[in-house]
Amino acid sequence: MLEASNLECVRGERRLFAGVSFRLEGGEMLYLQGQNGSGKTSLLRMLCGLTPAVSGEIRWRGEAIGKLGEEFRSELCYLGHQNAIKEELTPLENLLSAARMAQESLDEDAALDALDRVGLSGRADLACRYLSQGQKRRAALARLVHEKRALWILDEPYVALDPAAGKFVASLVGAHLQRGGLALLTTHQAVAIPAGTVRELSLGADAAAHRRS
Amino acid sequence: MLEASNLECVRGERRLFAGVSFRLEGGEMLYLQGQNGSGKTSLLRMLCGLTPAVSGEIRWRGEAIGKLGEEFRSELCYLGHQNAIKEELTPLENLLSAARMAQESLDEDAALDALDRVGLSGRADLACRYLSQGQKRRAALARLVHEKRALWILDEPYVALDPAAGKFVASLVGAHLQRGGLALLTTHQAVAIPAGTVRELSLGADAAAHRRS
Amino acid sequence: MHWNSLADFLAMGNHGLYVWGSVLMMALLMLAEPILLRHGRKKLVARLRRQYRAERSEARRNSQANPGRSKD
Amino acid sequence: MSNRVINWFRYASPQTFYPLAGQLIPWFWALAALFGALGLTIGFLLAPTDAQQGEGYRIIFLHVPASWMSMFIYLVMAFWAATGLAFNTRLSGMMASALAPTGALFAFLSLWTGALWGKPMWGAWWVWDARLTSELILLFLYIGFIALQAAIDDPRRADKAGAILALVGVVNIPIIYFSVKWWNTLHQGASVSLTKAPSMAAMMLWGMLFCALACWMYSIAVALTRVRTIMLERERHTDWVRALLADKE
Amino acid sequence: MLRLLRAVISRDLRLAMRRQADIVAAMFFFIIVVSLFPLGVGPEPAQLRRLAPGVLWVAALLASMLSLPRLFADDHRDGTLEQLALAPQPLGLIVLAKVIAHWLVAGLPLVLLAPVLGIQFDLGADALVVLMLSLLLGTPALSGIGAIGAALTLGVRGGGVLLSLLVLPLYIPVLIFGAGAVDATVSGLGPQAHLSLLGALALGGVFFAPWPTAAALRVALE
Amino acid sequence: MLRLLRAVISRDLRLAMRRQADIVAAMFFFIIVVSLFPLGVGPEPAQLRRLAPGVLWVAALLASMLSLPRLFADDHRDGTLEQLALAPQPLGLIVLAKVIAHWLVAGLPLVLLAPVLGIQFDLGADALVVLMLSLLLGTPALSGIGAIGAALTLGVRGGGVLLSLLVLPLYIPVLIFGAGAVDATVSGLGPQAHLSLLGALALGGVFFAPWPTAAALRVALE
Ligand code: HEM
Ligand SMILES: Nc1ncnc2c1ncn2[C@@H]1O[C@H](COP(=O)(O)OP(=O)(O)OP(=O)(O)O)[C@@H](O)[C@H]1O
Ligand SMILES: Nc1ncnc2c1ncn2[C@@H]1O[C@H](COP(=O)(O)OP(=O)(O)OP(=O)(O)O)[C@@H](O)[C@H]1O
Ligand SMILES: [Mg+2]
Ligand SMILES: [Mg+2]
Repeated sequence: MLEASNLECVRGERRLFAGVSFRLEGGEMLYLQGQNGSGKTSLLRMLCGLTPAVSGEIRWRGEAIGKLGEEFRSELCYLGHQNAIKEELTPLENLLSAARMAQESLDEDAALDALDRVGLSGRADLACRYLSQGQKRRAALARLVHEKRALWILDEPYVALDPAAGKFVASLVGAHLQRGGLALLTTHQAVAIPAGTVRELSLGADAAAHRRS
Repeated sequence: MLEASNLECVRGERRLFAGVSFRLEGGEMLYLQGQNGSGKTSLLRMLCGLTPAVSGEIRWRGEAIGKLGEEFRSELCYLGHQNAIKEELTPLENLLSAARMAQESLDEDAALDALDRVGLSGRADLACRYLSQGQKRRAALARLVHEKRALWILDEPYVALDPAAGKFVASLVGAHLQRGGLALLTTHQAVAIPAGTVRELSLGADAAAHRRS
Repeated sequence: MHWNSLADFLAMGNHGLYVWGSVLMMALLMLAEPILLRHGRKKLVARLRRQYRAERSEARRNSQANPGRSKD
Repeated sequence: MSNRVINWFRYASPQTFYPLAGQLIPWFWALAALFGALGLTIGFLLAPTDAQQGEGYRIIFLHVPASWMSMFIYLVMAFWAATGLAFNTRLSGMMASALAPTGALFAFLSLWTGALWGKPMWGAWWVWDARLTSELILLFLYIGFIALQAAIDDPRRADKAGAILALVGVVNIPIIYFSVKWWNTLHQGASVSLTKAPSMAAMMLWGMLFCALACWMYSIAVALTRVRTIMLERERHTDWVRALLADKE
Repeated sequence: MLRLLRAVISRDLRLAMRRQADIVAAMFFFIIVVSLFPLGVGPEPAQLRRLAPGVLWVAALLASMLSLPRLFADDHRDGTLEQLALAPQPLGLIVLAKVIAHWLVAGLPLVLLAPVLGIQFDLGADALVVLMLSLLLGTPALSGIGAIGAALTLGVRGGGVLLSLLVLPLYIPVLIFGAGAVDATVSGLGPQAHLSLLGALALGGVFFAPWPTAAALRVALE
Repeated sequence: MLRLLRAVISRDLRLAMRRQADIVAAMFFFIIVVSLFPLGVGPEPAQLRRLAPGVLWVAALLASMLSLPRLFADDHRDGTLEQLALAPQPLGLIVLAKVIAHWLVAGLPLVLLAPVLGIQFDLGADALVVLMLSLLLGTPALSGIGAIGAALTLGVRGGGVLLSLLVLPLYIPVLIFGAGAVDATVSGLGPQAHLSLLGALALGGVFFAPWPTAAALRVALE
């Protein structure tokens, strides 16, 4: 379903990677690895269509994502280093307004349920700015609980989470894969995904060494 | 050297913890544990003197830190969730200006050496805003390389770091303890500290359950 | 008494609009403030009572659910 | 010595202040009503017509007390702010925030009655006179204080920030007043002179005095009422508030 | 489509309410700037009356401009903007909604407040009406044009001041027609011509501006 | 102590340089606001000459205020402010350094630019000199007073506009004496009295203001 061929990324005067190709089908997850600064985030943003690739092509269901445009974006769920939550709003409001702006239907009960499951039930009505670092991340990740879109792109979802919360997120991804979804994920903390096929891709120095050998 | 007795922390309408006491001597590290939102960050900020405690006392070398004021702060090195680096400046400039504002002497060679050791040698002259998430954290941590102050308070230093960088930071903390320094550290990623005595303290629900049993 | 008639009093020597405008605004605001305060206070008390009641019933439920645990 | 300090702090604690204020409030209301009735009777029924201004001058019985209160309340507010910063008592911050809206109210009333007086007397709702301008600025200072406190939702932080602002403001008020005064008198001669009040009959003086006293009592009553509400809100987790509200059930 | 507009507008309004300060403070900035002028130029009423249209309009323009930097910056910083850009709807529509919300928060209050301030400058009743009308037509144009500038300076550090540099020249036509309308009324000419030009600018600003804005936002996210 | 001042100032200046936009744009804001006025009020030279002191001073005040929100906000957001508060030196000194840096970036350029703009308003040579002098004395006071407001509104969302609400009333004496000095020169009186009062305000603003500012910063960090 998602196919990348020969992607190249140049930042400033530095070529981060070139010739990156992979293919991902439903129920599969790509686990993107690499040192700090090897270009994982850059690759994910490229796959979302936020940054144009210097060369290479990205196809979704056989068509270039640039052409698909809104059609592609309506199947995509991206979570970056930033949490994309508003500090003034409560977790509940954040969740609801994010859903409404993405034109998804999410009623209040479902949202409360999602918050409950990420462990924020006591904080649903507290402005996010008072939350702890990990609680903010949880508020952002609550979007995934009822997320039905096919392609999940998650950039270091486990950051700041305690181990229990990390495991819960991994189970969400697992369930998504089992439903036939696709996922791309980076992380420096190994958390086992309980279901689906996990494929790996390494970027950066180690990858180059790999290819050279 | 650092002694906390009966600390209590209230945030909004919530009592995060009460009756927290501990004593830390030179060469010892306190590893603060607890779920997201259990009050680790709040405790560390209290120990720095940034937030006043609702009740309880904090003593450094036998005197209340509120009274010591600048004397205490000149022995303290704090690294929070935020990196405290300027996105417009290069890692080198950040490091030098941080040292100068803390009235430490750090010459350019030492700074370059520190950046080299955290793996930013190629990026010393690139504005921090272009760095990857993990590289930014490394730039912030570079301060620790030549840091000689007695008390280190580190709030989740390993976040966003790749395993190699995490290990390096752990070795820095280990060396600090061996020199007779004190450290307080929180993290959700277990990284072994290679030297010194590590003591643990748990906050939050688990801790309460602990005390009750 | 300085006035001859009520009409005189109201006319205020042709300055009635200004004088009574002042009086009215002053009276209005100085009455409104205590009324609003009273109202706000009532709402607050009702809210707090509701909250306390909810807390108490929750505590009761908890202690029924696991009677062995002491209330903390 | 230590006894005195303890006593002081005892009354500064919300728990003891709350019932005390509750007992005092009705008395202040009664006094306000009494003085108000006296002042208005004298001012509007008994006082003679002014030679120059006709009946319009009767606005003075509202205008001057409102102006005085608006300035005085700011001073009191700053006093509470200072004690709050110095002694870290909870009551001080609450008093300061309880006074601000009333101060703003009187500042507004001073402007309003002044404007309504100005139209017949000077032919304009507004002129850029020193006293008028500094009253306007005073209103801004009040509003700034209220807006700042409203924008910070942790009450302890709001108190401290408000206190700093109030103190800075109180240093500035005389500077502002004299600068404005000088500015205006340099620009134009005394085409409008407020400095010389019309030589007032004793009757007028008494009327003004009683009206001013009524405003005083009103302010105290309202501020005490408001501070009681603020106390309940802020101390809602304490046992004494719980007990208090449970009693009345 | 309307649902999307409503969702974005209601979110932005709720954020503004939550910040409270915003709405009140934009108005007070307006009030205070207007009141500063007499302090700067002196209190003679005749002179003030002649200055009134210019001062009121310049102040309205500055007040509406002052809240521009935050139009997208907050969303950019916390990652919400990425999410909006990845939403399945055209980004232009989302921008349109944000422009409308900005006007409701930073434009409409000025319109309602203007007559009170006009009195301080001794303006007559008909001039006050035209002043309100001109602001009612002009402020949406300001919000629309401002959005382009806000998007262009997004992520550019020091953008706040750069923004005003970009936007002020584009505001000038609005200012000229706006102040002109009031001026024409004060001096006895009809304000119709000025007002209809202002209306055209407003339509252009609100319905044309979102598209370049959306393009600029995409560039800022690259 | 001097070393600390130098360290903070040089860091802030370097940041300003790096952002480039900042310095240039504060100046351009000044220029543009000053140039907007003739557009708003009409071009008669006699009237303009009378307006000049007021308009120039109000514009300078707004320009200097516009960069205030960022005085501490950037440091707050990225955690640098915590570090500064934990530095072994009194926070007031650090604030003093930041006030000086702010003046160098947002005040000094206005002083240098003012005469050029004054010429546009047909001011005479002595008035231009007094204009510069008054700005030279007045802008440090603006930076100092502004710092208090910036610290008080720190971390308060919607702070930018709230800031202007808090700070503008406190700016009024500076404005009056500043514009008054130029006005007095234009109308043939001596500006000495105004200027010496302005100097007193500047001293007060620079050396008194850092302490409440530091207190407010500590409150914001709690
Ligand atoms: C919006 C307009 C006005 C404002 C803001 C205003 C403000 C004030 C203030 C602040 C005071 C108390 C000052 C002091 O005691 O030193 C005051 C007192 C007074 N005002 Fe006004 N005023 C306004 C209009 C007027 C007008 C139109 C008149 C009469 C023609 C007037 C007559 C007086 C008098 C007689 C006093 C008492 C003077 C004294 O006790 O020294 N005011 N006003
Ligand atoms: N203008 C530039 N000049 C040189 N290098 C640049 C420039 N912009 C970005 N880079 C480099 O590009 C890389 C961006 O990496 P990216 O953010 O994709 O890393 P990442 O793999 O996500 O790392 P992390 O694990 O730390 O999140 C970094 O190494 C950064 O130093
Ligand atoms: N105004 C408030 N009302 C209620 N709760 C609050 C308020 N402000 C903060 N809190 C709570 O206080 C706690 C702060 O926790 P803190 O940031 O110290 O957690 P932490 O242990 O560092 O967590 P993490 O591992 O996620 O970093 C959070 O649980 C937060 O929800
Ligand atoms: Mg990354
Ligand atoms: Mg934390």
